[in-house]
Amino acid sequence: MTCEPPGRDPEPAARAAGGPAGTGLPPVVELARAAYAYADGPPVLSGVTFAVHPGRSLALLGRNGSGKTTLLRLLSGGLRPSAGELRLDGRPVGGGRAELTRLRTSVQLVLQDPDDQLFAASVGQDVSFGPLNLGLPPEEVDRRVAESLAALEIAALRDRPTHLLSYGQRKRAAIAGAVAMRPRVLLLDEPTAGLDPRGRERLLAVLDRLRATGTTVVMATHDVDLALRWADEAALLTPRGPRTGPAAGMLADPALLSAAGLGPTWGHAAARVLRAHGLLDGGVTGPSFPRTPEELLAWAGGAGGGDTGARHHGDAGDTAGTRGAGDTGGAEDSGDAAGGAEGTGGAGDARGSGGA
Amino acid sequence: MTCEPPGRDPEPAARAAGGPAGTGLPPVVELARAAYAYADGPPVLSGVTFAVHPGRSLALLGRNGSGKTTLLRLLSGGLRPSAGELRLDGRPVGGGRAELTRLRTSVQLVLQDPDDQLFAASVGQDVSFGPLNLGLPPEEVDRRVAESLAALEIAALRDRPTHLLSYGQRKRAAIAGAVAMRPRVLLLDEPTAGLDPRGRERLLAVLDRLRATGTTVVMATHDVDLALRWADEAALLTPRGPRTGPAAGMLADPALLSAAGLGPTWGHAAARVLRAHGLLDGGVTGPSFPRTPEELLAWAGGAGGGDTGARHHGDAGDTAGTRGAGDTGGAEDSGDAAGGAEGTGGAGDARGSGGA
Amino acid sequence: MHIAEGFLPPWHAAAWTAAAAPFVVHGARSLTRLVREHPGNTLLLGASGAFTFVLSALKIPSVTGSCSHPTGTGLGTVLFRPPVMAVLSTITLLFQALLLAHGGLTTLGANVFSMAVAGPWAGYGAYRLLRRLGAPLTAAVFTAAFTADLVTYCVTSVQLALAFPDPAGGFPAALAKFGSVFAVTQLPLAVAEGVLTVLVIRLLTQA
Amino acid sequence: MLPIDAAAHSNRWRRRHPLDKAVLALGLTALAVSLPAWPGAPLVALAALTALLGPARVEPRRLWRAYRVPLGFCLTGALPLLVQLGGDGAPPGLAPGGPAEAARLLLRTSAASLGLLLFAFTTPLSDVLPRLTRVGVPPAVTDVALVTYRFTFLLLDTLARVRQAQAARLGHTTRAATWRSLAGQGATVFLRAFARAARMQAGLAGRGYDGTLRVLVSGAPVSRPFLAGSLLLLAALAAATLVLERLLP
Repeated sequence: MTCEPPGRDPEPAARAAGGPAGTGLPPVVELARAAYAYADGPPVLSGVTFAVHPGRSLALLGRNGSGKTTLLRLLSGGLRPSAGELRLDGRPVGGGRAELTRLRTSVQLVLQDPDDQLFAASVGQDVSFGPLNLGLPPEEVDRRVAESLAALEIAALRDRPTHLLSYGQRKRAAIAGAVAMRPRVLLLDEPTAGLDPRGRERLLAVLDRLRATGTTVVMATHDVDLALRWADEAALLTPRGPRTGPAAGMLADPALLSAAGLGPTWGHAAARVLRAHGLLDGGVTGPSFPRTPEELLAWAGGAGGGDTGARHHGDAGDTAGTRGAGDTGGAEDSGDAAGGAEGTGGAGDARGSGGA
Repeated sequence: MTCEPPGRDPEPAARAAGGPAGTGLPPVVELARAAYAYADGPPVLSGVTFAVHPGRSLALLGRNGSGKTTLLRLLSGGLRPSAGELRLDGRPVGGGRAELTRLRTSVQLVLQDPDDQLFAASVGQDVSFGPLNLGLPPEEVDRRVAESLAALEIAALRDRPTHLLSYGQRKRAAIAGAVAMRPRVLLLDEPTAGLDPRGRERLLAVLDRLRATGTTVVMATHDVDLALRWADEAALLTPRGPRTGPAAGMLADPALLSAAGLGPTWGHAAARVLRAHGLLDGGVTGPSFPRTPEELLAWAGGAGGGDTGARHHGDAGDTAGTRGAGDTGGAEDSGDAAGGAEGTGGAGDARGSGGA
Repeated sequence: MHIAEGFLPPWHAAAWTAAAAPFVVHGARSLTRLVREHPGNTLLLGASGAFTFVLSALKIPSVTGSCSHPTGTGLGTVLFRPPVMAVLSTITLLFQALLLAHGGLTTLGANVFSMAVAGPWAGYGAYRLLRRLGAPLTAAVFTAAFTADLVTYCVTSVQLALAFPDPAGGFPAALAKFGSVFAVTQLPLAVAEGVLTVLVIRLLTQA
Repeated sequence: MLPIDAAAHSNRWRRRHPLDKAVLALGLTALAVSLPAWPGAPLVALAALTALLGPARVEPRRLWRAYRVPLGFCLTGALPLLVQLGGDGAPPGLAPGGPAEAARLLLRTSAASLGLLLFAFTTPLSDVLPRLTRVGVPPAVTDVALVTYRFTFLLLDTLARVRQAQAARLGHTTRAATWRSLAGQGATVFLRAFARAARMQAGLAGRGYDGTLRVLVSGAPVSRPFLAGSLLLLAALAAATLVLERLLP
């Protein structure tokens, strides 16, 4: 591990994190040198600058206690930074009621535990809470409720009491409540926690559809494999502040992952091994790493087994999201190329401290 | 997918599940043709036969709602089966107080949410609850409290109030409460849910140490990768009942995984791809599949990069547990061999229905 | 509206403690009986006590512009009946004294008498009466919460007036003085608590 | 989450036996109530304040935040003493002895409250509740109090998050929205409390729960020197007050 110092050099990643190359759009919401400390506690965040650009799927990664939830609450106006400022469309958000309303119709946060968000008697009533508070006329409220329930694939649950729902259903009902506010940015705190593999697939498919309709989705998680699979941008919360950049590149950097208290991803590890054996640079096209075990198997099929491989690839792509292989390709390639050989060193390192 | 019917044939796995070959020890606790239904609900489990043999690490896998928690509660005596029976050391457990006490000193269940178990104002007080209920003298209770807190690495938290602990600390406090009963079998419901990678590593290390001191550990989870990494025996809850067998073999069977609503594991996928390319049968020794991305990278190093690989392997093995590479090897090989080519088909299948 | 620590002269404090004691002891007996009937009742009663505590931490907007806290005893007394409520409210009052510095230990007896005994019994009485007369649930619940709150405040005013009689007008004048000082905050609060209790009950019965 | 509770758990006197602290702190409160307010209350207040900020090392800012609560009540409660309602239709006027009596009341309450705060800031309820059975409180009641304590924090947590979720969906913009939010808070906390109780019963069953919540209470024994010192201090304060009362105007 120690024989490969370049693997720990954060510079390449820092450069990658510098600018959200590709989209020229200004951020919807951003924190500038923001700090926050809970009452009588040490600061959770300090000097944090963080921007959410439109049209992305951004994964916010970090250990428990690294400040992911606090960051999301600051972005959604649930907490006010003790220093620095929050900006919406470039303008500072003050404490005024009108400003907060503008923020909350633009940015919505969904908490980890759906039971904290569902407080009405039925799913439909709960989802109507936000639109009613916006002062919309009843027909419009009704339309929004129907629309958000449909978006979350729970239209049939509209009249069901919330406490009779399964965990996955409650999770989707809670998200529907936020979606009914028609936010431009949807912040989700550990949305897949507690879901089984199928529930997770369904939720990811829903999020991809929301994204296709123009909603920017930010997901806090500590599942690096999920982030690699889902996000096109990643922000790693390290003790020295968040580092943002293209997901594929960021999550291939073992030094960065280790700094954030996380380990390497299966997808990158597999890609690296296959590349080390010259298997990836050859005939395989498409994304430069597998997003799921199924994709990995499909590659094996494609490289070794002939026909079936291609078909499986299609299958896997179906649930892996609506993103084509191409649209994140550029970023991934550069990230991977930089991280190639050094990866192993940093990975072993992360592991060592994890087990301590 | 449809061109490979043998891949869906459950027969090989059923045979594998037949007997816990290897240890001749009779089960500590078992359910025989047990059924259970919650009030006004359809049966969650029916005709379930399930045994926990001593000295294992058993992963209980299934979708949300498949009955994992119910099964654990039946095994721990928290619920009484509506049909069939629970046996401890081969003898049926009735509702008598002495029998229940015998069961409780043998089998302990830790629920998923630690707040469902922590009732007392401080950690030490909470852990003392079980031993006091056993009627032990104060000095012995004190000793047991100290011992279980030490086993869970939270001796320093003894006087801390439960409501000021972090989630990971509460989780460990809840487990300490069960460990203080000195059970022979410890049942854990989703113990890693909500923990970040480091928290999970720490918990797995603690569980491995408990196992080393002779406690049988059963873990319900829907994380197949975690199960493959941690368990030497796996039970998959399919709609047709639980199927038990060596973890490596069971979790390599795509048809079985699909029947339980789960997808393939990264570890097996990687092993299969490497094997398809003739990379695993060659120079690599040790377990026949990687347990973590780090192990996978170590193999790449070993196969392609020379020296560093071996060192990483050692590192990874450190946290992967105290189990040597050899002791599950035999089972894995047979499972893998049976599932080899057909795997891809079943995997694609599981994925297809997951995304629907 | 908790009488602060040290506000009452010692003899008054002792007398109110003595007056409240029989109700609390009686409540403790029925609570012990409930727990003996079913072990789970300890947890249910603990949950009820915590619910009462947390309910009194809700911030209700009042006409004066500031926020005030409900007593939470109206809803509790309908759900758990006055004897048990006496114990649960006593626990709540002890917690409020030691965790929030609301109220006190020497004044605990006086506060228990007004908030854990007089208020809940009056509220429960009003509720039973209205239900017997065929009033709808919401009306009965509103009246229970309103009455419990109002009676609590009246009893507190009596307690203060007895302790600090007017130099010229004696007890009646003191009652008028204390009554009017606290009426500004307590009357709107009693209405607000009634409304809130109805809304909560409606949500709960729908669910 | 509750500042006094959090401070108590990390206080320097945390490990002292609750009886030590009860004798000193509640003894001071009792003296404040029963001694003549002048000069008894200032002496007691001084002693309590010295103990709080000195050996117990309570943070002054935290203490002040907690102290404001009883002071607020006291200031409103003392107002009526300033006014006199004459009988027989005489117009209300300033009470002759009013300001003096209000001042005495203010002194007494401030001193007594400091005594209470000395106990509250040094003694977590977790150390008190299980010991209440030894002073005659029925075990069923202390058990319920123990569960109430634990659940209170869980429910306050829930309440905070529900509020946060409601605020995000503009739950406090209009009067109607505020009431909708409050009803949601009350109902959610209620449902959550009972769901928790049911789940906790399942959680405790395996550890032999039979209706009694036995816990091992550990900690330092009662300190005789501390008790003796406390009693001596209380006696000295009482004596000083009675002597000074004659000397001072």
